Amino acid sequence: MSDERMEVANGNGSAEAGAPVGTLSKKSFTSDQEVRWCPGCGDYAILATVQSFMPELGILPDDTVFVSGIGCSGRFTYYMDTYGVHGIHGRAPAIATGIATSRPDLSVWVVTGDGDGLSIGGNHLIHALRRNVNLKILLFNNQIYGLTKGQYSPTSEEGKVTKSTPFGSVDHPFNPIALALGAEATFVARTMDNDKQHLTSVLRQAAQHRGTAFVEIYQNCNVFNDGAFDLLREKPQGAHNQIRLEHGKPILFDEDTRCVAVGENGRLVVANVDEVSPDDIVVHDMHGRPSLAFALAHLSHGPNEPTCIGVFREVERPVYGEAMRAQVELATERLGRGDLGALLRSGDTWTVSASV
Amino acid sequence: MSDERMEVANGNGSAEAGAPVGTLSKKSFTSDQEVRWCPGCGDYAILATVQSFMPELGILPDDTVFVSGIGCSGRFTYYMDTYGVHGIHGRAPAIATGIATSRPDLSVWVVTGDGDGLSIGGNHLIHALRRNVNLKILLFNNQIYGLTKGQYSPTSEEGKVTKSTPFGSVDHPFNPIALALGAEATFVARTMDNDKQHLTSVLRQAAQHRGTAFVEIYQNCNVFNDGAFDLLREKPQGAHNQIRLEHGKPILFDEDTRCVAVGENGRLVVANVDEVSPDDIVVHDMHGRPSLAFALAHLSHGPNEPTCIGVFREVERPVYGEAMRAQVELATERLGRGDLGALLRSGDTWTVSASV
Amino acid sequence: MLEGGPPGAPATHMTKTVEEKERVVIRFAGDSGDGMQLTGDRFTNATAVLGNDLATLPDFPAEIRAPAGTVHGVSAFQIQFSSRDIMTPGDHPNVLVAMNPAALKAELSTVEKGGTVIVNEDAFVQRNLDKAGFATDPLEDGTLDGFQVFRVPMTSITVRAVEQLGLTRKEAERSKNMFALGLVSWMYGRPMDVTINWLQKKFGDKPQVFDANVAAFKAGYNFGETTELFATSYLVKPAPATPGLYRNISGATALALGLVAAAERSGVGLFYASYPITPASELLHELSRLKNFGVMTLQAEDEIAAAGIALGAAFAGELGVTGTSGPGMDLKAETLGLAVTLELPMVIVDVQRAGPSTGMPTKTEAGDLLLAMYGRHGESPMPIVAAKSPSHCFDTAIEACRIAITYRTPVIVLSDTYLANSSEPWRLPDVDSLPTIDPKFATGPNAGQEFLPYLRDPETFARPWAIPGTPGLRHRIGGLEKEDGTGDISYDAENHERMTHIRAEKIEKIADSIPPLEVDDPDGDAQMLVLGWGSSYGTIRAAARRVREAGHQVATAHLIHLNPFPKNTGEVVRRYPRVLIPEMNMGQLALMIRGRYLVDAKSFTKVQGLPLFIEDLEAEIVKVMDG
Amino acid sequence: MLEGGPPGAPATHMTKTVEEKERVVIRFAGDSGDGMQLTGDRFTNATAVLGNDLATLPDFPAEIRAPAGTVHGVSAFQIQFSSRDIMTPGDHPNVLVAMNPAALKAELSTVEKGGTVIVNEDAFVQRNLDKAGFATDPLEDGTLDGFQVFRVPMTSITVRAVEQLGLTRKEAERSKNMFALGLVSWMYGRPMDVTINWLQKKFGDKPQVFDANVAAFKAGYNFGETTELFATSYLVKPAPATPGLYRNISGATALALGLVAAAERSGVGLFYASYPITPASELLHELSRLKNFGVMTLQAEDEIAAAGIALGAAFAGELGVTGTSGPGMDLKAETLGLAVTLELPMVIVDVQRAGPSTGMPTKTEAGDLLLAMYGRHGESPMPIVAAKSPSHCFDTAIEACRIAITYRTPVIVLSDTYLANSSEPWRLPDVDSLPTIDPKFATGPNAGQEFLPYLRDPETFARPWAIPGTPGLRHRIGGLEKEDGTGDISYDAENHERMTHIRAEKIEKIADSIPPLEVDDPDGDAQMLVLGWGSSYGTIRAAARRVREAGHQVATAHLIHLNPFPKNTGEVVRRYPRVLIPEMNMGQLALMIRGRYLVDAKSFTKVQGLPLFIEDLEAEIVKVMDG
Ligand SMILES: Cc1ncc(C[n+]2csc(CCOP(=O)(O)OP(=O)(O)O)c2C)c(N)n1
Ligand SMILES: Cc1ncc(C[n+]2csc(CCOP(=O)(O)OP(=O)(O)O)c2C)c(N)n1
Ligand code: SF4
Ligand code: SF4
Ligand SMILES: [Mg+2]
Ligand SMILES: [Mg+2]
Repeated sequence: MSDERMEVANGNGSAEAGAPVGTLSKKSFTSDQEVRWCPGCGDYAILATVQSFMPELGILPDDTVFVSGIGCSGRFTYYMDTYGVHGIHGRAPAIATGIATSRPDLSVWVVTGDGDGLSIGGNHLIHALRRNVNLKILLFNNQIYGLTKGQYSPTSEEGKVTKSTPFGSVDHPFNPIALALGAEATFVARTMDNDKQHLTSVLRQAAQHRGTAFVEIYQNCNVFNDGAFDLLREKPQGAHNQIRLEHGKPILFDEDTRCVAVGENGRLVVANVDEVSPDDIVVHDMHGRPSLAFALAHLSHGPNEPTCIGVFREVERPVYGEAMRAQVELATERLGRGDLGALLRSGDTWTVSASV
Repeated sequence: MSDERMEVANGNGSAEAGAPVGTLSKKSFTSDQEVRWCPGCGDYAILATVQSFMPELGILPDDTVFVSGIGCSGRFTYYMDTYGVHGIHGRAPAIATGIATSRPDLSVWVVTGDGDGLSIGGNHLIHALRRNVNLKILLFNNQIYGLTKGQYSPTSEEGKVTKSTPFGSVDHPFNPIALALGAEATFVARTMDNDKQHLTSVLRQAAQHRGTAFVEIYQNCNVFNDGAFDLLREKPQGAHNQIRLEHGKPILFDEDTRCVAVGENGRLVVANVDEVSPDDIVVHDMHGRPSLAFALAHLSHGPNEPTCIGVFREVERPVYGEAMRAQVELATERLGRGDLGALLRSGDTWTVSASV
Repeated sequence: MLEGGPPGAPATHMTKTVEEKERVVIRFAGDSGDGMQLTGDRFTNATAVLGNDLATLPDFPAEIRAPAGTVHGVSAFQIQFSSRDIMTPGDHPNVLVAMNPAALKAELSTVEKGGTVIVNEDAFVQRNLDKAGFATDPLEDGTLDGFQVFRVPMTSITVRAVEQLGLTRKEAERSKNMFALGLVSWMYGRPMDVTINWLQKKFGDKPQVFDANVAAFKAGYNFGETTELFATSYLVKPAPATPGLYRNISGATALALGLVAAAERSGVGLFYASYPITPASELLHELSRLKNFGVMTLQAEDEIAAAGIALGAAFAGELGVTGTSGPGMDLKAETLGLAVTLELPMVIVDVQRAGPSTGMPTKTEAGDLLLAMYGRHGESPMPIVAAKSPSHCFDTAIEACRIAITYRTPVIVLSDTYLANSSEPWRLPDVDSLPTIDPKFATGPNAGQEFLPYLRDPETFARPWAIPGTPGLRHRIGGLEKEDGTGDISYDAENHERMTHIRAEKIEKIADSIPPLEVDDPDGDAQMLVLGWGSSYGTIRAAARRVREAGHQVATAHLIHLNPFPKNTGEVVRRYPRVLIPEMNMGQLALMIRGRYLVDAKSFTKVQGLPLFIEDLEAEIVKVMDG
Repeated sequence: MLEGGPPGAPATHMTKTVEEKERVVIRFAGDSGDGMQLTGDRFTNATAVLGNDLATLPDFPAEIRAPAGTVHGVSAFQIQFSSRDIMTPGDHPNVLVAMNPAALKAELSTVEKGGTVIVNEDAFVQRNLDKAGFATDPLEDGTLDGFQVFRVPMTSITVRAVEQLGLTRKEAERSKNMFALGLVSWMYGRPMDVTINWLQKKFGDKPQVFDANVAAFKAGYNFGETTELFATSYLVKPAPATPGLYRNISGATALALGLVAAAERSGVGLFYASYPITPASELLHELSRLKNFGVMTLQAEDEIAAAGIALGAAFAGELGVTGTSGPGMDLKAETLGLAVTLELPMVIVDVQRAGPSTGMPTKTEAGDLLLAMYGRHGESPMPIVAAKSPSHCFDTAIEACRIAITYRTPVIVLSDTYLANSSEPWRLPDVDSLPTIDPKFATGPNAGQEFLPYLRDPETFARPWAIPGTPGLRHRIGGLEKEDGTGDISYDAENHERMTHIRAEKIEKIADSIPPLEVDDPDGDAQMLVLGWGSSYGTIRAAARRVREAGHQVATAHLIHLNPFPKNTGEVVRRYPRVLIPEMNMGQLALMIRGRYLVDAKSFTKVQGLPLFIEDLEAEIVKVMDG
């Protein structure tokens, strides 16, 4: 088939033909559509990293689907040379659920934004997480509505002055990691647009996870919310503020001078390493109950103080689509593959013979 | 006014006239509509308790509004002799937000169900919680769709056999308390339909809370999901399983033989009192970061093992409607009460004189 | 299975006079707890097996269960059966079986003057009279004057009949509906074995319950037979019917079977995503039982999700179907608009109920036609098909799937509460005779080496259905306007206009594949046409028959395809000087016909949450005829 | 404020020939970053102040910002100004100002043959030519043959003009749009002071920026004046206009002001809940700035919430308003249905954009009329009003609020992208002359000692608006069918029919309070009517004028109220043998008029995301006239 594919130019005028697994490259996942984000937008970096990462999965672009909603982030789909649906605002998780549950053979990715995924699409997101559908959800969080030219979003900090809040916003923002954990998510992670290495490692773990993987990506909107995450990336603050979570490792940061420790009542606190006894230092554990991950999510109120990035949680749970299929197979085993004629005839029937 | 009120029979044929604050009674909050739940439904007990509790607030029925969605729970509104809106499915929090933000003088209550509030209405619920609108939200959780005659709900246990899942449901349920905490709720509590005293005390604290109070009420649907909470109420299991949270008190239960203690990494565990050192026993704290409350919410996977009831969390945060009003007042102070004529004339204007 | 024709009822039968009747309408009414729906179902099956034509109408109380014994708690089941073909459950019952005072209170008004009323005398005690709101006892106070009343102590006889079986009195009493069934079965010579076989199947493993039910049933049968009370029993001969194998079927079941059949005949997997809502939930329930047919069912978090999930499944290559009722249709609108521009096969079932808003959730209406036509922003045309009878829901489902798959478009199926809940005999189609549907999945490039996702079949304007996993056909599609052919995003003015016209023409082209509108005009010289759609079919045909029997001439036609209309529709409506359009709404089809064909079609509307009545329509037809 | 009439441009002006023109269409085009919208705005204000009639049309690129220098990145602003009244921004520019090759590429095709093209020569370097996709330099390769071309090195002159101010070259270059503005201001004798005053206001506190802009502006002005390049300047006399105080206003602003005015004149607080969406977001932005008018604005989590919040506010006694565009209208449908049965005052603004689905979010269309009419399940009638011009959005908003409050009903306001973004001079109304609206809040019982929430005003069928906190008027209302009068839940068949008819009649009754449809038929014997609605008003009037100037007779009429229609609508459309209905959709009003009045109205449709063009409609009118 791959040779056939070699001859075939694919959809939407994309020029390049699919490559066989072995030879997959970044180019295999790059469509021919001109990328139209604002110069300097964090989305470019994410796109480049995702495109270079995908070949590693050894899944053909032909077997990969990207589904997005509406927003700057939503355009992502057009730039991936895979199958793709650019849906409507907030509904990508639903559309993707239909694809993933009916086609376990596909690798299905959702790209959404803080408005698309957490404002209008909040309900579909939490239910997808609860069900553990086999989806990889990338939420580009720029803490603003980019595409509609700069209104505040459910992740914007309180008091945010935007086009729709000239006197400052009065809503308290969501903490996407905490919300996902509250919604029973089985995989929850956070990473940054421009940290290619970290983003890649998170994508890798997300792809390996069976079920819904929720990945929040801090993304810079240099036009409407520039520098929102600078305190997490720029030197020197970045080094001070980034808490990189690694399973099984004690949670240290700021060149190992500071740590996350257990305080009274089991509360987590940020402390100086030399001020706490080593065994009070929290060892990161992605598994088990979500309480630890939740506490870590709430260490900071926003990306301007010590904030965790990496995988907060990873647990095994039945995958929704697979469980559905299993029922179909079980039923078919038990009752035999249904016979339409017999089905129609079920219940009381009677014959009217010509004689009458 | 109250005397005027005395002469007035009120809406929807309800016979009884409003009583002045002093003389408020259960009757003052009881409408004349025939109650139409199935005989034995847990909703009756909740209704009776709410009606007897309301007078205590000293707020006139005239200044009280109940808003509900669709579901058996939704009928609640008709039975309260207050102002009321029986909205559409899942949208009660939105409708109530409009009422509460525009009328800080009113006491606004939302009654919803596990389907109404967590399935179709999930998005409005989490956003109301995030915003901290001045609403008291009572979620009647019977872990089933009652009104539509028995399909599973987002709180039904896995494997639930219902009309829509003859082979058992395959979704993992929400933990409403955890979801609310993940959504930044400022007040989160759980109680039981038939525990008048506990329900009343939770209602009292909810009413006192400034902002959104989220109260999950375990409610028995004796027709489609009978006995779902028996292990939390019937003797002897009830006594073994109920963990009653009280702020500032060590968390003990099962006649103080068992407790909630801090395990390694700050994890909470259920233990026998005599097996843990007293200072490892968790002291309940409603305030501060939500991590403790979240951990308590996740002690059990359902109402069939040791489960917390009571107020999980209570924190102060600006109330949405008030903050909005404050902006209006501030703006009016700063710029003076707007003058329509001046507003129309703003920007470049020019005069066309008759001469031309 | 039984051979057709009435299996001789017990010989003893003949000791009483037997009167022959052409048609009978019976209404069973009792408390929600009394099992009237089951009683009705059983009587229906015995009747069906006996070969009468029939139509049924269950009538449950509103969604919340009312306190026992109250008027709100009354549950009723109506059946009309006949020795000739009939089309409706009947306007007015000839016989009312009232299990308690509330049932009598609720239902008496609909019974024909001089009709028969059979009451469970035991239930007429003060408590129940109060609950039902009777000041005095209707059995005594003349309320029933002019009716033929039979007072039967059903409860006590039943209890006596089953007492030796060692059931509690409460359990025993529960069988009184079987007594009523037995009694009425005797009155109309229904075969006993059908019911007893069914009880065997149902309770075979619970011998005590089985025995109790049989005992009660026989007690009722024998009570009719032996007591003086009933002088006559009635004979309703089988109706002439096309030879074949029959079953009785409700619209809800027929629709489910139709979807499964379409999946089988197209080889495309059925994926049903829905959020429960009365009266559409039945479809979810039915399909979720058919997993061994490979049917995937998903209960979504809301209707928007259900539509999105079905659409996603369609993109993935499944037959994506979502079902709901009015409020859910509102919510699906935006997603259906997306489906229109994605041009993917998808079926949306709207089981209409009385609106607006929550309205009367358990009552019927046909108020969503214009919503189906125009309920999306922008120019967003969608095909619409509507079922005309319970069994026709089967064909309608298949036709909707055929259109969806062939033309790559979402299709709306309109049913309603009445169709979903009522039932009629259905001559089973031969599976192999069912249409096959070719999904024609795209397998390779369609423009030289290129694959253009919006390059169309010149015949149907269908675009390729290229599902993920197909080598080399990768493409991205979305809700933004697309360039003709490539499907690339386009803001070009002419392209938008072209695409808008193409989307409209594609729907119009469907008319090439549908049969012309059939007109029933026996003498061919009627001056008036009654044009209908949806569940009013039976009423219209019955009313027209009566009008004709009264010596007038009237033509009838019934639209299955509401968008596009059959090609000859304009010609047909223009052919008749007078056109009457009866609808269970305020005249929605009438607006479409008037606006499109400029004929002065008159509306006959009924918006009561009930089906049209034959007598009302008959009167209207005559009025319009003369007027 | 300036007195009307052209303030004499500098005396030196006269050293060149001055040619008088009746009307001019100028299109400023450049990169998104070039500030063309601002340039256009400034030119517009100077023109307005000068007393010309005018109409403008901004034309931004699609939502996502395209790379600088590309054709997708081109942002344009078109203005027509005239010494007589004009109604549209004009079909074809007489003058194109192109700041870079991409702008020339994108816009040249629309310029009239022989028109004037002013290019920023400095921008025509290879890099830009490549980005714009020019193989060869259009300034050299004959692309511009047949146009009157002016090559002006705008960038370099600007830089020179401001260099002594010590700005970086980059900053300096940014002022080049001011140079262009100055140049064109000179060409058409626009007053300098208006612009300079504005710069003063804007940059008063940033002297360097202010100086740079003024320097660039003057440099442009003087360049026209002094160089040989421009032989002629043009004089466009003020247009005769009703005396009064004027401002230039866009539809978005006018709509916001109208809502505020309605709140003021009714004494009801304005509560605006919305979810951002192009092109409706402006309304949210405008209103959120007006907090000192007591306006409450809430950005909801989605459109369903926004509608629900506005409805809740209405129940609480506020003027609940929600605004959106097509996709959001779909989502609000269910909540609007609830508002219909709750019978509460509420206003829903739909700023229409090109659909279906996401469509072309920045382009205009009028495709939501039938959605507004029928986009809810069941029988759910709602009044609809549509604005006809930017300034008319003000009156339309007030009228919508009047209907909503007076009749206790949700009301839909239809605007569109074109109306929202374009502007025209507006003669400011005297605030006291604005209609007052009496909310008539219920204060006490309305039936003896009883309060019946659904007891109606016999005139208007309005039910009482009894807001929480009113002593003794406690009541519960919801989406279930309500008993006439009491508002109690009712499943009664006749009641449902009665309520359905009452809801319909209430909307019809609104016609009693609206003016008859005005017909513009100068000679009174036209044989053809052009009937319009919405933003096509200007085009229709202009086209009709041309047709008349060509010696034909044609009548025009424009519907502001789409539901109910003015009472004389039927009489009007029947009066003319020929009726033409031009729409930016596939014929939605046409269907309503044909279906209701059975007149053979013809559709003229344009679905290109653009306003109708005068010349196209003119041609169509003549065609239909002769045809
Ligand atoms: C139903 C609907 N409502 C509103 C919109 C307008 N809209 C498009 S994207 C968007 C928000 C985008 O914000 P976000 O999801 O954060 O994406 P970003 O642009 O920041 O990447 C909105 C409100 C729409 N397209 N559809
Ligand atoms: C838009 C819409 N979708 C679906 C329904 C049908 N419906 C009514 S209530 C309900 C669920 C009720 O469950 P829950 O909220 O748990 O309330 P309960 O009856 O259990 O108290 C559903 C699906 C509806 N009325 N409207
Ligand atoms: S608006 Fe912001 S998020 Fe959108 S493309 Fe531009 S920079 Fe990126
Ligand atoms: S169905 Fe269940 S929840 Fe509803 S009224 Fe009956 S018992 Fe209560
Ligand atoms: Mg964003
Ligand atoms: Mg429930």
